[in-house]
This record gives sequence, C-alpha cells and structure tokens, in this order.
Amino acid sequence: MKVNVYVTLKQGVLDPQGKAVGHALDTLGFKNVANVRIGKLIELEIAAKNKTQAKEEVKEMCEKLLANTVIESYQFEIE
Amino acid sequence: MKVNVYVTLKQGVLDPQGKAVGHALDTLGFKNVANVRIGKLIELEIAAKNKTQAKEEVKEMCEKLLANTVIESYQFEIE
Amino acid sequence: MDKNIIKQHGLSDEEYKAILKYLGREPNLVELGIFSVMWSEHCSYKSSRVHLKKFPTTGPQVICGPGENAGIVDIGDGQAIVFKMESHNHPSFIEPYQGAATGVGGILRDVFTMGARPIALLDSLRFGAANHAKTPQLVNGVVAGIAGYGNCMGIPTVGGEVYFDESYNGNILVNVMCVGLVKKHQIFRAKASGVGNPVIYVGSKTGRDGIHGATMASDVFDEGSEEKRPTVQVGDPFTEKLLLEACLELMQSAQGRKDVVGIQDMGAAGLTSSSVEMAGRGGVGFEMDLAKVPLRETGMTPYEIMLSESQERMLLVAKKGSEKRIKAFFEKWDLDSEVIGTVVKGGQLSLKVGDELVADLPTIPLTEKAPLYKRPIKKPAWQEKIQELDLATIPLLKDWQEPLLKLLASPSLASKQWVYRQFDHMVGIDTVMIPGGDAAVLRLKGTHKGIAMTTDCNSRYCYLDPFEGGKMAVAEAARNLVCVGAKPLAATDCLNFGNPEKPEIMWQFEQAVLGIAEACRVLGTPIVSGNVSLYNETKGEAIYPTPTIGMVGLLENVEDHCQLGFQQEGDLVVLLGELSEELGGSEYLKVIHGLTRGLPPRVSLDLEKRVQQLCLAGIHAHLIGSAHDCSEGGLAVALAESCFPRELGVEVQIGF
Amino acid sequence: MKIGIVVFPGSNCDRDCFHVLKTLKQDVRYLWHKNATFPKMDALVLPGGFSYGDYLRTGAIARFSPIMKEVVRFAKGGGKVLGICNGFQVLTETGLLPGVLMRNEGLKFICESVPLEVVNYQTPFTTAYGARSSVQIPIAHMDGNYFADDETLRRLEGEGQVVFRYLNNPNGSARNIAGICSKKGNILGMMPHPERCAEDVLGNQDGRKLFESLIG
Repeated sequence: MKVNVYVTLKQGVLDPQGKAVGHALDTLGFKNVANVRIGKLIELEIAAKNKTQAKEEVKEMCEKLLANTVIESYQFEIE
Repeated sequence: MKVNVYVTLKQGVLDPQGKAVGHALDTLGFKNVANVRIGKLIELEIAAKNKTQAKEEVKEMCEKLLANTVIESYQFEIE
Repeated sequence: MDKNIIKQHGLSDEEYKAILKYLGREPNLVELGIFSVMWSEHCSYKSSRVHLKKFPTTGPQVICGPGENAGIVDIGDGQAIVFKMESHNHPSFIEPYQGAATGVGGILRDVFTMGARPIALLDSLRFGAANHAKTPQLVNGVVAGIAGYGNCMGIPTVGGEVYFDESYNGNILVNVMCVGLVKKHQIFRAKASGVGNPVIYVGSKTGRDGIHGATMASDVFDEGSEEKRPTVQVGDPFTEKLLLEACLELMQSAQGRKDVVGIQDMGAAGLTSSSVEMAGRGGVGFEMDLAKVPLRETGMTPYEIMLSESQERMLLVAKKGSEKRIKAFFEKWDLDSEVIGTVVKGGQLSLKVGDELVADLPTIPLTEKAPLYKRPIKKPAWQEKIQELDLATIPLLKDWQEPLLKLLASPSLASKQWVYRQFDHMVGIDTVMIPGGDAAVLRLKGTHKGIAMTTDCNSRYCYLDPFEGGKMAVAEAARNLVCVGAKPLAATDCLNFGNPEKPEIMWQFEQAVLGIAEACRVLGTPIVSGNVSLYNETKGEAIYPTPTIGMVGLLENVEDHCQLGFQQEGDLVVLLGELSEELGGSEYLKVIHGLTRGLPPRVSLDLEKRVQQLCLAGIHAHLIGSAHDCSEGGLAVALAESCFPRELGVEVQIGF
Repeated sequence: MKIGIVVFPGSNCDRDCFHVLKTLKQDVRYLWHKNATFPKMDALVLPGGFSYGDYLRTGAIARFSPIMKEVVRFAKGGGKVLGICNGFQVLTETGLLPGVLMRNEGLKFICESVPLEVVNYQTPFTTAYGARSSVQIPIAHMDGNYFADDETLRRLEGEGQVVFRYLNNPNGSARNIAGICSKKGNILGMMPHPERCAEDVLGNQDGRKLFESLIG
C-alpha cells in the first residue's frame, strides 16, 4: 500500500523558510501570493493486512519519528 | 485560493534522506516499510481571477523557483 | 487579582504584596505578567545576587564588568574583547534543535548589541548517560541546532566540551559562550537617555513564541513537563545575520555613533526586559504604543506582545530626528524598523494601544529593587558520607592496559571530533588552533596578536566538594589557556544548580561561588559577565552543581601558540607541579569501579599560579614544544592524548 | 587586477575572500546583490555562505538577485567567475555550470581539511599548481554531494572540465567531483574553500596557488 505523509509546522510556529520563499516569489513578480509554508512530504510503501492496521502503524511512525510533535503536526493518506 | 505544491525527487535520483529515514524506521521495528522518499510540501494562498489563471501562475512559480527541474518533478492542487 | 493566576505567574504572596505597595493598587494582567518575568529567577537573580557580589570583577584590563549585556576586556592597540556565556537548558530539553539554536542566537545578540563583531562561539554541553533512552535524540538535536544556527551566521564554533553523566538524565545543560571584537571607541551601552528621543524596534516581527520562557526557565521539571509545552521559541539564523550586519554597519558609521544613544537585544522576556532595563539604567521612563509593534500573528493581546520571546529583535534609543537615517540601514537589509515609543521624564514604563493606556509601571522596582533573597543554607547530611574513600577497599589492578583503553573510550573522554566536525570552525579564517586542543586560538587580523578561549568545569568534583570544585574550574580554565601559550585575562560563568529553595542546593551554590571568587583573585582573572540557571532538577533530584567557567586569554604573538601533541622523537617529557595520591571523584573510579566518592584534588592556588607562569615562560622562550594539562583521566590519559596528534609514542618511568 | 566579490544576504566568506585578495595586493571590492549593474571588473567571486539562509534549496533564491543578470552576461562574455561552496551552488542554479549540489550522503554538515587532486591544471584558476598534484583544502558544507546525469558526467570528464577531485569522497559526489569549470574554462565552481588555506599563519597555503593563478 502506498502512503503519503504530510508534516507541517503547527500554526503560530515561525516558518523562516516560508518567509524567505514568500519574499522571493514577491520579488519575482508574483505579488498575489501569501502565507507560504514549507513542510515535508514523506512517501513510503507499507505491507499490512488491511487499511486499519496500516493506519495504526503509520500513526505510530509519525508520533515516534516522522514528526517532531512539539512544533509539527501530521496527516497521511493511504491509497 | 489555497494551493498545495508537491516537489519530489525524480526516479533514479539518489535520496540520502529517504534512505536514512527508511533505516531509522527499520531499527524502530517497522520491518514492513519500503521505498521511503522525502520531498517538499509547499502550501500557499493565491489571489487569482479563476482556477485556470491560478494554475498558470503556480506552474510558472514551480518552473522558475519552487522546483529544480534537473532533479525534481512537481505536482500541485488548487482548492 | 485571582489567587491562582498569581501562582501561575510564579509569584509568592510576599512578592504580590510588594507589587501592591509599589503600584499603590491592584495590577492588571499585563502588569502582573511584566512583574512575573522581571522578578523570575532568570531575570532578577533574586536567589543568587547576594552571593554574586563576592566575585572579583575589576582589574586594569576590565573595561566593563557584570551588569551590562556582556563583559569587556582591554587587549591593547585600541581593541577590546567582548564575551559572555548563557544557558538554554530548559528549552533544549523540550525541543533540542530549537532550544540550542535560539541559545546561540541569544548569546550572539548579547555581544553584537555592544558594537562588537562576534568572532567565535563555544558550547559546553552536558547530557545524561550515553545509554539513557533520551540521550541520543537530545545529542543529535542540540548539536544540529548549534551547527544550524552558528554555521548559517558565519561565526566559527571553535571550542567547548561534551560530558555524559546520569546526573543530567532528566535535565541536560546547554551553555553557549560568544566572543566578539570591538574597537574601544565603538563600544555601545544599553542605557536610554534624552527625553523625547525615539524608542525604535528593529528585526523580526513578533509572534507568540516562548511566552513565559523566562519563568519556564525557573520552573522545576516534573512528569508534567511533556504536556506543559509552551510555544518554544524558533530561531531564524538568516534574519539574525541580516540584523548583525545592519546593526554593525549602523554602529560603526560615524553618523550612527552620534545617532544611537543606547541599544539592547530582546532576550528572555523580550520587549519587557529590554525596555525596562534600558529605561532603568538611564533613570528615565518609556512611553510605548504597542499598536506600532510589527506583528507576525493577528489578534495578539498587549500581554502576549510584551511577553513574547520571538527571536532576532533589538530595541534601540536614538537621537530625535535620526529616525530616517537609522531606518535606511535596516531597509538595506530588508528588516523591519519602527518607532514604537519615546523616552519620557520620570521612571515609569507606560504602555498604550493607540491611546488606551494598558499598563503603567515604575521601572526601578522591576530591576534594581527586584526581590533579593538570602535563602537558608545548610550543608547536606550526605556530604560527609560521599567524601569518604578508603583506597584500601579499591582492588589494585594487575594489568593497566585494559583500564586505560576503557577510560580513553568512555563517552566523556573519547574524541569529540564527531561533534565539532559538524561545526564550521574555520569560517572567518582566523582559527589558528582548531578544536581538539586544550583551548582554541584565533589570530587578530592586522596585528600579531592571538586570542585563546576555553570552557571548563568538572561537575563531579563540585558535587563532592563545591568549594574545591569551583576553585578547580577556574584553575583548569586558566591552565588550558596557558598550555596554548596565552596569558589568562578574564572569565565569564554559567552557574547551573538545582532548586534554590532547598538549603542544600544554596550551600552548594555559596561554596562554589566562594571557591571561584578565591581562584579568580589569586590567578588574576576577574569575572566580567555571566549567567545563573537554577531549578535544574527533575522529580526532586538536582543535577550535579555545574559552575561552568569560560575564560579568554591573550597571546602577544600568535606565532607563539603551543600545540598539545608531542612534536618530535627524543624530546624530554617533563611533569610540572606535584603528583599526589588523589583519586577522589576521579574518572578512573567512576568508569572502572562505578564509584563517585572521595575528596576531589586540592588546588594550591599559589603553586598553580607559579606552575602556570613557568609553563608560559617556557613556551615563549621556545623551550617547550608542546604542553597539555592533566585533567579527567589524570597523567595516563594526558600522556596518551599527547601521543595522538603526530602518532608518537612515549616512555615514562614511574618513580616508586 | 579589479576583482568584485558579490555579497548576497547570508554570504559569510565574502570577508574572507576580500582579506586574502587584499594580502595579494589586488584592487578588490564588494558588489551588493541589489545593484543591477557593476563597474568594469576583471574577475568576479561568488563567495561561500548561506545566501538567503539556504532556504528551499542552496542558492535557489540568490539566483534571482538583481545583480545576477549582469553576472551571467559577464560570465557568458568570457569573464572569469570563481564560485566557492555556496557560490558553486548559485552557479549550478543559474545554469552557468551543469549539475546539482545535493544533501551530503551522511546527512551531516562536514568541516575538515580534505585531500584533493588537481586534475586540470590548465584553467585560469589552476596554472600555478603546474602539474597534476594533490593538495589539502578545507571543506565546510551540508550540501556538497555533486550530481549530474551520466551523459553530463561523461562530457565533463571528456572535455577536461573536472578541475578538482576528492581523494577520499566525504559527501557522495559523483565521480568524486569537488570542482568543475565551464567549457571555455572561465567559470570555476568548487565546494572546497581555497581562501581558508592561503596564509602561512593558518599553517597551510595550498589554496594560495589558486588565487595566484587567477591574478596571473
């Protein structure tokens, strides 16, 4: 099963990268862009009996390693 | 309009970070995981007359700045 | 004001009564918040100030002692060295990367706010036992955070130390030291003056980062600390690099020196401590309009704006009429700079939002008249017991090869190249002696001089005997500088201790301070700046007392710097000083026998001084080819470490 | 020789290159990235550092600074351009040099002096080395893992555009590539920092010959 995990900074947490990319887009002439935030996309494949069991495991992976839950939140899709 | 841009390494391009995360998951006991790839998720808001015009602009942003088309490919969704 | 709101702000009943006296009325929430951060242990040093007075802080070489953002020492030819050490222990335990990174960002600002260009960083790190579950993740996060911030700023991280001990399992220590260089006529102070002068906010926008970071530093860690996660401060080294270059360009320009009256960085307690302290030092008041503060988030309350600890921000008082000139410096570097207030007569800090008054407080009670405690002191009941050590009970080993190898491989003694390899220790092209020696040495471009710097502390010695441990930390720092050929000049410190409300901890603190003071006096290295970090305790158990000492020394001619490793075959190896049977608190006892007992080695400061002078004279007369101090692991480890650099061997006759 | 050092927000080694070229008695000056033009120069240096904090990708944003159009025109016109570390990354982002600098294989920042082989000693930057020799030059980067498709790698090797090679590969770079030049040889991009070993007091002068070749 193919899994996409999206890890993003929590609201209110400063995103220096997003700030810099937003500024760069502006200087490139894209004046109508706002609120740029940079996060991580983690793609992986998982062998599991069924979707619920896969969901359990992916959740545990996020909590333990893939996301730093102090300043990041995560979502994921299982195809 | 809210836009999500997904920038990922092209197939065949070495992904040291993906390899390291895969290895770490393995040592944490997730033995059934394979093919871990790390990419970027860029979230932004764009003010545009309609969806097609927004699509045009986001495509241009990706080509110009957000992705390095030598080694990366990109997709995006506009909500 | 509701009882538990006061308690939540860490204020005791007496402290709240004192607030009522100073205000003559109940404080509102914004005022209560301001009192709580200014009267926190972290900002007011209320439990330690009475002892810190015992440090020697003056000398012909001292230009500026404790009380300012950093200490300043004269090195001749119109130049001065600015340096200080700060701790970021609690934030680094919660979020290691950002905690350590913002620790670097904060100490850098303390140095360049005085007009100096930072030339080096050092980090003194203490983690739990290497095999403790949390240690690897904390080590990776802290090292990556220091590298991430320092490397991006282009300031070389040239030295420091890394120790592992179970005493830090629940409470790691991240002490960061910064050294800067300034021309004596370009020094700036953090003092406001001139009624009518504008108060200017420069740097990043304000968000809800780390609100109550200051009081958090004064909070004891317990089971609940995982949930009680205040929004931890996040650092942006790129913006700080812009802030550094913009500030230095302004402060080093002829016009800028006339325009800028005072400047201070927004550290712990952000806009509150910078505005209150600058106004307090100048005996003036500030009127500020919080509606003018550049904000990163919408709907922020005055309380949040005043207590936010967003990073990369400075507060500046300038001459009336120079606002435009000053704004141009920051616009060049794409930074915000807004006039948010003016200097007024009297000693009040009055805060408005538009024209609605939201706070009106006297500044002096927030700073000079903050509470001052003479906490009860009691020697711990267990102190004598842990000092008992009967060497007869320690089995005498037949083979010494095995233990020496075990010592050299133990986490605290083993090579830390895997750490400092991640730090850019060469940017600035001044690093003459890279990490791995007794001290780092940098050359000063345009002169023949060199600056040496080191951080030292053996916290096990301080646990067994805080007085001797304090003396040893200073003696060892000075010894390390002498071994590289430098004359020790002055010191800074980071005093990491447990909960001051416990008499045993205050006894440790007082004894360590007395030991440090005496060694500084005899060795002629006054304390010119420093930091106190208390409440380093988890579930009632305090860390070992850790008074880290940072010291700076001068080489008149940088060519005279001296290496640690043996230079060539046939050289004689000489032991300077006396060798006595002092195994108390040694690394040998800990690593080989798992014991932390006995009295640490007694430092005879007079002998120490003469040994150091002899060693320095020998180096400058080119009689000494290499020098290395005996510290953890004793003579055996010192000899082994001296062999490594040029892969030479050594033959030693042990007299008896 | 008139040498311009381009300063981006976040450049750190601009001051170091300035100092070394000053000790070599050259007419060197800083060129601020916001200026769209600069006076007539004999050579340009794109220094190391973290332009724009290395955010998004190293060099990705610096490439769009106003001065870069003029830098590209100068380079395409045959002007000598030296890109060191972050400067090399900016040169690949602008397409003046092929390939990409990716995250180090070990994922960690590496700062140490490494042995290199001077492969092409006929470029305007390496004549003073005189022969195929090995030198010791410091590296300090997190993203020095050079990558290019096989066709480009073959061309670089065939046309003698590989100038420096790692003797023991610290970061996973393809074909141990540490530095490459353009076809005409007037543009050099290298990850190691020659300015960090160009003075006796620092105990190693292997990098000095590169600057001596440049000023010819």
